[in-house]
Amino acid sequence: TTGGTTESAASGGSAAATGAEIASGEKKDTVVYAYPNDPESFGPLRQPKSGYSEMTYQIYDCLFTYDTDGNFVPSVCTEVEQVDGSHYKLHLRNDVKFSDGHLLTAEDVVYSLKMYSEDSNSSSWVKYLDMENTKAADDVTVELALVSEYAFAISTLQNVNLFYQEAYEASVDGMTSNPIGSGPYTLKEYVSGSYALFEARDDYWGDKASIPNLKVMFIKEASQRTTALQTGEVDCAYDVLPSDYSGLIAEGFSGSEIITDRALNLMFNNSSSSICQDPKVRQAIAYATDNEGILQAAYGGYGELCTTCSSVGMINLSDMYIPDDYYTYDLDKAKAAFSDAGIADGTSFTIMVKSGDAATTTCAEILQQSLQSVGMNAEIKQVEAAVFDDSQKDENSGYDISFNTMNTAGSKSSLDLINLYCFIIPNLHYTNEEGAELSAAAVNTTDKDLIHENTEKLTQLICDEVPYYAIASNATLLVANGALNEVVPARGGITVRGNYFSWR
Amino acid sequence: MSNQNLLEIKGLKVSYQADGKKVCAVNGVDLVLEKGETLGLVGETGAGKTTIAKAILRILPQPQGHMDAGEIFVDGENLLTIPEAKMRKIRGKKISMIFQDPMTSLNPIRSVGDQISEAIQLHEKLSKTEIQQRAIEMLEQVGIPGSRYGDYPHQFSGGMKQRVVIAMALACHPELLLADEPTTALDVTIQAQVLDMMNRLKAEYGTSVVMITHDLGVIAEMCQQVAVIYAGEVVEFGTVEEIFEKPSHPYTKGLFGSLIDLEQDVERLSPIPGLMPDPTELPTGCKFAPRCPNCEEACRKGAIEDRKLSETHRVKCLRAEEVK
Amino acid sequence: MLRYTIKRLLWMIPVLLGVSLLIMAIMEFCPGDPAKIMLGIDATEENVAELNAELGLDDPFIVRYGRFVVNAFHFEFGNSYTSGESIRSQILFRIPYTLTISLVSLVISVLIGIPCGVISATHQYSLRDNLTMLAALFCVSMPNFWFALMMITVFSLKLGWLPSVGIETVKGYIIPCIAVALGTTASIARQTRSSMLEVIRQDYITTARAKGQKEKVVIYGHALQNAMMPIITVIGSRFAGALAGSMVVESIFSIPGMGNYLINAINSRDYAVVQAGVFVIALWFGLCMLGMDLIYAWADPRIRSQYKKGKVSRK
Amino acid sequence: MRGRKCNGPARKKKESQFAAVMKRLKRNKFAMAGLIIIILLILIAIFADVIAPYGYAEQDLKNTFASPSATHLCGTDKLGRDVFSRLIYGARESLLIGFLSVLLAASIGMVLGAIAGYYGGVLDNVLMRFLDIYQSIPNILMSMVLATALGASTQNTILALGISTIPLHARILRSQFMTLREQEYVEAAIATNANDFEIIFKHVLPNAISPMIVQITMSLGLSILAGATLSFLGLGAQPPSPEWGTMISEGRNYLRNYPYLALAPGLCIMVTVLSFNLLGDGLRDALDPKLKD
Amino acid sequence: MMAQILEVKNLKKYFQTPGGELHAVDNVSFRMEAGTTLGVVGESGCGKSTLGRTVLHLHESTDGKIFFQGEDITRVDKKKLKALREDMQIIFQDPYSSLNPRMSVSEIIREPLKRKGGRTKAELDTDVERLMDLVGLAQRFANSYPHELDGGRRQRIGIARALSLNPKFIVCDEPVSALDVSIQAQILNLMKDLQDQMGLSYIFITHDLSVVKHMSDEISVMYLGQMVEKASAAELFYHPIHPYTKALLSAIPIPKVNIERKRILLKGEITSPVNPKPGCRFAARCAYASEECKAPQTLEEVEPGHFVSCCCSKKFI
Ligand SMILES: Nc1ncnc2c1ncn2[C@@H]1O[C@H](COP(=O)(O)OP(=O)(O)OP(=O)(O)O)[C@@H](O)[C@H]1O
Ligand SMILES: Nc1ncnc2c1ncn2[C@@H]1O[C@H](COP(=O)(O)OP(=O)(O)OP(=O)(O)O)[C@@H](O)[C@H]1O
Ligand SMILES: [Mg+2]
Ligand SMILES: [Mg+2]
Repeated sequence: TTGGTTESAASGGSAAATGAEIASGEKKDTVVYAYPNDPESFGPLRQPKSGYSEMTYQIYDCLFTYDTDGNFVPSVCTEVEQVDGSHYKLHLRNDVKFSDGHLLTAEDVVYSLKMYSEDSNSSSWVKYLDMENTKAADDVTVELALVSEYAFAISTLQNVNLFYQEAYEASVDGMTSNPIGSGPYTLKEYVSGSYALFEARDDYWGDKASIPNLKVMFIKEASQRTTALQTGEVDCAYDVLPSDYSGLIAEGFSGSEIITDRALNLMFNNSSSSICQDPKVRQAIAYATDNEGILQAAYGGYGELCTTCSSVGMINLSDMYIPDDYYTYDLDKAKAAFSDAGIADGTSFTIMVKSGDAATTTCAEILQQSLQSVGMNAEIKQVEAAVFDDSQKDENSGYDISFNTMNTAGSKSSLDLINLYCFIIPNLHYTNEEGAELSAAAVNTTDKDLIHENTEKLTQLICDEVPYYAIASNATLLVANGALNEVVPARGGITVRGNYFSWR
Repeated sequence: MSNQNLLEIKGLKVSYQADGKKVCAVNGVDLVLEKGETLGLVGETGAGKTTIAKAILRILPQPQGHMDAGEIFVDGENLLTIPEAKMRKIRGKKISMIFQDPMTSLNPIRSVGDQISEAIQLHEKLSKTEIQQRAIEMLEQVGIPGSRYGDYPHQFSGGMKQRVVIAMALACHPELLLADEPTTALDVTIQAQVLDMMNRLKAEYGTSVVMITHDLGVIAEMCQQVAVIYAGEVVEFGTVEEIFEKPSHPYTKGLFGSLIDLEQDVERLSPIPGLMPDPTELPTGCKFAPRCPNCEEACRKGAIEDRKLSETHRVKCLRAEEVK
Repeated sequence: MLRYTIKRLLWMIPVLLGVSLLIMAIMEFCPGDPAKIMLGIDATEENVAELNAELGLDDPFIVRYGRFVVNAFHFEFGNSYTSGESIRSQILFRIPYTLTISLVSLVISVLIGIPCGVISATHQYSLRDNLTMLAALFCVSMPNFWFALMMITVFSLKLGWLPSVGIETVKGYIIPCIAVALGTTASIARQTRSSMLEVIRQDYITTARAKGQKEKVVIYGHALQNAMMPIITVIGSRFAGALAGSMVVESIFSIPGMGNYLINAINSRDYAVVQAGVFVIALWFGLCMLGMDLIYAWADPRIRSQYKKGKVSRK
Repeated sequence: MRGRKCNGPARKKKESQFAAVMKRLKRNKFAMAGLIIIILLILIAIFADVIAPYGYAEQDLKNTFASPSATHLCGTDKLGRDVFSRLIYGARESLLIGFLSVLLAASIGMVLGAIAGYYGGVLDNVLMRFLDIYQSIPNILMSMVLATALGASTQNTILALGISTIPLHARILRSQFMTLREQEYVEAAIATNANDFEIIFKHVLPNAISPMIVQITMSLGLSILAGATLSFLGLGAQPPSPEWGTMISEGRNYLRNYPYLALAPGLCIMVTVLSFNLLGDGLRDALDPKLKD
Repeated sequence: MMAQILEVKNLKKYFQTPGGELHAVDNVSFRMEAGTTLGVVGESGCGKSTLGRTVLHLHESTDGKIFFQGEDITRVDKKKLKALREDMQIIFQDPYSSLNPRMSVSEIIREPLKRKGGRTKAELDTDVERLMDLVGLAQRFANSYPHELDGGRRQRIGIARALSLNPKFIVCDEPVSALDVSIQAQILNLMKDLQDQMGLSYIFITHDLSVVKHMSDEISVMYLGQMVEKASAAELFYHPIHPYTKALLSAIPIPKVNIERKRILLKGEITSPVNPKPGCRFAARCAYASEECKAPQTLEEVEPGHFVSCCCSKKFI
């Protein structure tokens, strides 16, 4: 997937601090933020790790971003000029300085892109770039060349961290622990597994971050993030447990439910699972999935049920994309569909989930129960997080159904669905020639109408075939000390803004 | 109470609590010991010899051991009534004790010199060097070179360890030495050395000794007075001549019958039949009755009173005079 | 003595070789290809192969083992697969945290455990004895992670006295240390009691009493000294296991110690880190065991003289 | 020489060893309490289906996080499952992990220990050096690595725990064998033409069994603890398994509002392990030959 | 002339210890006639038990020869050893550690019989009964376990076990040292009775000189692995020659009052048998030691039936 960048902010947040201990107006020097995932590396090249980008965004600048409504927000790059279908010009600021004083030039941007394209971890973000012909025209202009016309070309560029050659080469470990970027913060101290301390830069080209010192504590356990919040050890906690949320709000903390485009997906392995080859079976399973129960039990009801195969967070989610009935929980229909497909009673399904992931495990347990009540058997197979993706990809790892949380989109457009098709379907071993053609046609163009048309057809296809079933876009709960005023989640779903509490 | 008596025990009763049962180890023992003399306690395993000695020093194992009755006078002072702090002053100073097994009576991780010094330091107000001097002197007294002061018990042989234990016991020149089978664990040649040495030191310091043993040979050699203990009672008490030449209690006689006479060859020995009674369920009346060849109805009833055969000789047997 | 020490140090070499081999062989069976895990779901076959070659993971087992061993004896473990950081510096950075917790809790355990054990032994079968030993049994029977969670519930959540996570302040060490100390204290108390019971029945204890020695000195001077051997064994083995002794607690409290490092490495299949970690832990274990034997010799003249005669063969 | 105690009248009636041990054990109230609890637990584990009011995976999504009440003695969890029933089924899981892993470890360990201890020499040396290596890796770490290699599941927890505790049993039996084969009654048996088999199984093993019983009882407790630890770390039994460690791990998220979700399984572990320890302690005393005389 | 039952020639048993070679039995030779008792005395650690065990093949001898009933049994195969062990038995000192605590009295006695085979269950039962009667154990103890019995009874079990295979020859390794005098006397009587009834030959090991005198026809005195003197019991007691024997005898405490005691006090104690120097091993403690004693000593017959290993023996006769 192309990284979680888009999200819509929702309710709850701005509840002005009641019972806050810090009188409003008083500035806190250091804000402590509890975050579940340790990035482990601050190097600029992207790591496929959760929590990585949220941390590096503070240190590295990117070219540009998109706001919550999908609008272009300039950053180092102030303007993207399309020359033709496969050529663009990026216009850069001339006052961007790295934390060691080096002035950012177009050469540095080209170098960063080049390093991305050469790095096995990161190349997917720039794989459509023709690096041979991508050049710095002058200090503030980059001439971008694409291999061919490509719908995601520009939107995925926002994931590139900017750095420069001398600093990168001078560092022994690829700037893992001593990053030099041009972002609003510098990394002061990093104790892996424990905390990272950021200091706001005075010479940042934009507005100086309003929090001078930011300390991120890596606390894996959700319940302990809440505890730390309550004991005042941290000011703000990302992803608190639904079961703790309302209690915290009642205690005077302010909170927000961040509904990102993360859809919870139920997936089928089609190519190898003998049972799930048949679309009827997949439909039956979709009917047997108690999406409301799951949202309640696994996510405390925080989130939105999916009404179609894409995320409810998708901005231009037109009616055309929403079917009349997206497999509402109905055990009778499930049973009927199973018998229709000739699946005998007592057939055993294997549901695969990530071990240690409480939410998806809960999903699996609920589905297991439902399947049992329609006469099927189900066994839950836990696979360790580290090898989960691998097992899911491996058609021979013996699962029929798997639960995973996935971002459905890389941009705020109808491209999301196509994106999904391109990135998720291959992992499901689902092959459908028509679908492949439709998505290819949509990807390799920049024509909006064509994209829309193809997306509509694809939606129909996926809703009928159910290679995967989207359950809900669940919310990530963010809670802050009430005194930190307005908490506004921004980029990456974690950045918070406010009078006293803002990140970027 | 005669002034000459250093030690006088009256009606001592001691029991142990073990496994929920009461073990009557000592059942009314009366003993006297004059100054400068040696009293031998002889009896079978489990007769209660060690228990008597420990009772004198009030070091019965806790919490099992319990002093049920009796008085123990040393120099006219009842040891059982004085406070613990005062008793501590007496232990090691006025009365000291040697244990049966030299292998285990020395603290294995302290040097022998230290252990002797400890005894001295507890009772004498001397400087460190004086104490060490005295300890070395004691070692040499028992025939161990002073240079071995810093050596550890495991570096000594059994006989030497027993000497160290004796040196430790005599370090503060006690008036009364309780020697609990001091040579039982040793080989005969070593036993001879140790006994010889004890006699010498006893004479030198004028110490009175209670000598516990089950070897009648040792008794004959070392003691003036003998008490024969059976099932926690003194069944016969007298001078060594009286006991050896006119044994009057059937048990004492049996004991002599079990011995091998080196001068005479006999085909068969004449041991006492049977076993000592279980100390948890002692018979009423004479404790020896079940094994006694001359037992009568009367022997099985009621406590048996001591009979005086002479001024110094008493025996706990109803038929002491009749059966010869 | 010196010869013995050198002999033991040399013996550690084959042990360490064996440990590395064993752990490497086990890791070999772990499902999951580290390169794939590092590259994530989007990686192509070529990327994976490339990375495998770069990390030397495509070499045969024996070659990798040899390389590891050679490097390990230079105390060089390369870089972590997942973060790219130098493993050596990470380990050196983390050991102090773990040792602090282990040692503080060990000190707590000794200070509480030994007196409790002694009191129990000297008052055998008394109410005090029964209560102490029952309490000790409770402590060894409790899962320490659960105890830690309960402590958090009470002291962090309900009372708000102590932090629930992190160790920036001294306060942060309190719950982790207590949680780790819990079981150790109980074991030490139990061991102390049983070896004291054995010792106070010995003749030399009665001998010391018969000398007129004060009861306190008899118990703490003579008896405890002799009872120390098995207690030292318990303490020593806890000390030797110190680097891995607080794993679960570290993970609960997000303490950046060795345990946490290893748990993460195991979970993310960072073989390089697991191997290095186990190697270091085994090295520490070996050194501690040697240290413990030397302490035995120091504490017990009987053992000392055996070393001198070169008569010791390991049990 | 070396006077020995030989009192006590001879008893006539035949008293089996077992009866004698039981008699001594009965005097120890704590041990009896432990034994009774263990027997109860075993019964609970066997008849879990009968006793438990609900199935361990039976969900009621409309009644999640119910407080303890008459219908749900220990309340319900996030899926509305009856915690009390899960605790009951958990006994089955935990005891299974305990018994099977100890069975595995003890049977392998005892064979190794017996061979090493009885034959000694090179065999002993090789084995002991191997165990040296084995034991340089702390137990918990070893079982974690093994559990990872095998994959997380109840069976694999049993395997991992079993394999990692082999040395414990091997060492104990080895030292027992080394002491016992020097005993004079073994020599007497040799003198009356006993072969190795008879010596091992008739003379040495029965006498080595007491410490082994104690050791096994104690390690049952330890294994249950270690199994819970693995489950807690996500390397052991997996949901929806009601293994107690897993339940604590699930319950830790709800400590704040529903502390009983973690408290109850923790107490179950503690009581179970405590019972094994109490029994082990009691057995140690009851089987101690020193107390026989 | 009685038949010779055992002859030992230059028997050696060395143990390899970390400190060096331990000469537990060094060059011991003797012979004994059937139906007699050879007493072996000496201080603790002088190799008495090792001698007994080596003869029985419980230890393999390092060097030397052993003849049993005229047959060389120094090296025997398994089958022969099996047969041999039915003829040669041992009774141990410690009636506690020599009985398997997990076996009942009847099981202990039955075991060797069962192993020998050729008996039905009923025959086994009668044999066990017979043996128990023989050693004076009441039948009511058949199902008791050793720990329930006193030392004397336990020792009787040990004797019954040794007798079960009907041996001709028994090594008695301090069978009464752990017992009280009265019990000791009971056991000694029993052993003598058995010898008379069954024509047994004993090697009677002890360090109690009065016991050995009572039991033995011939006595040999050991010192540090070597035999220093051997003679008939009476001869040895009335006419000891070796200085060590003299000291040993003089050290016995005699339970008589008013007798004259002449002690020969030895200096020091028995030293370590590890890598001993050649020459008389007793020289270090001997009052008569001279240069000559540094040469190796041999056991010589100084008077008929009286063997002494001392270069100065002529002086002491
Ligand atoms: N700590 C104890 N607990 C219970 N019973 C004991 C204890 N100590 C001794 N007894 C019992 O008390 C009785 C007398 O024992 P004591 O040690 O005084 O005998 P003894 O005459 O010294 O025997 P020995 O010759 O074996 O030394 C014995 O029956 C013994 O079993
Ligand atoms: N298996 C063995 N390995 C090594 N040394 C041994 C062994 N058995 C005996 N020894 C040594 O051989 C010497 C003689 O021992 P042995 O047991 O024969 O003496 P003993 O005369 O029977 O002594 P005791 O009177 O104490 O029984 C001793 O120094 C002893 O330490
Ligand atoms: Mg005694
Ligand atoms: Mg012997």
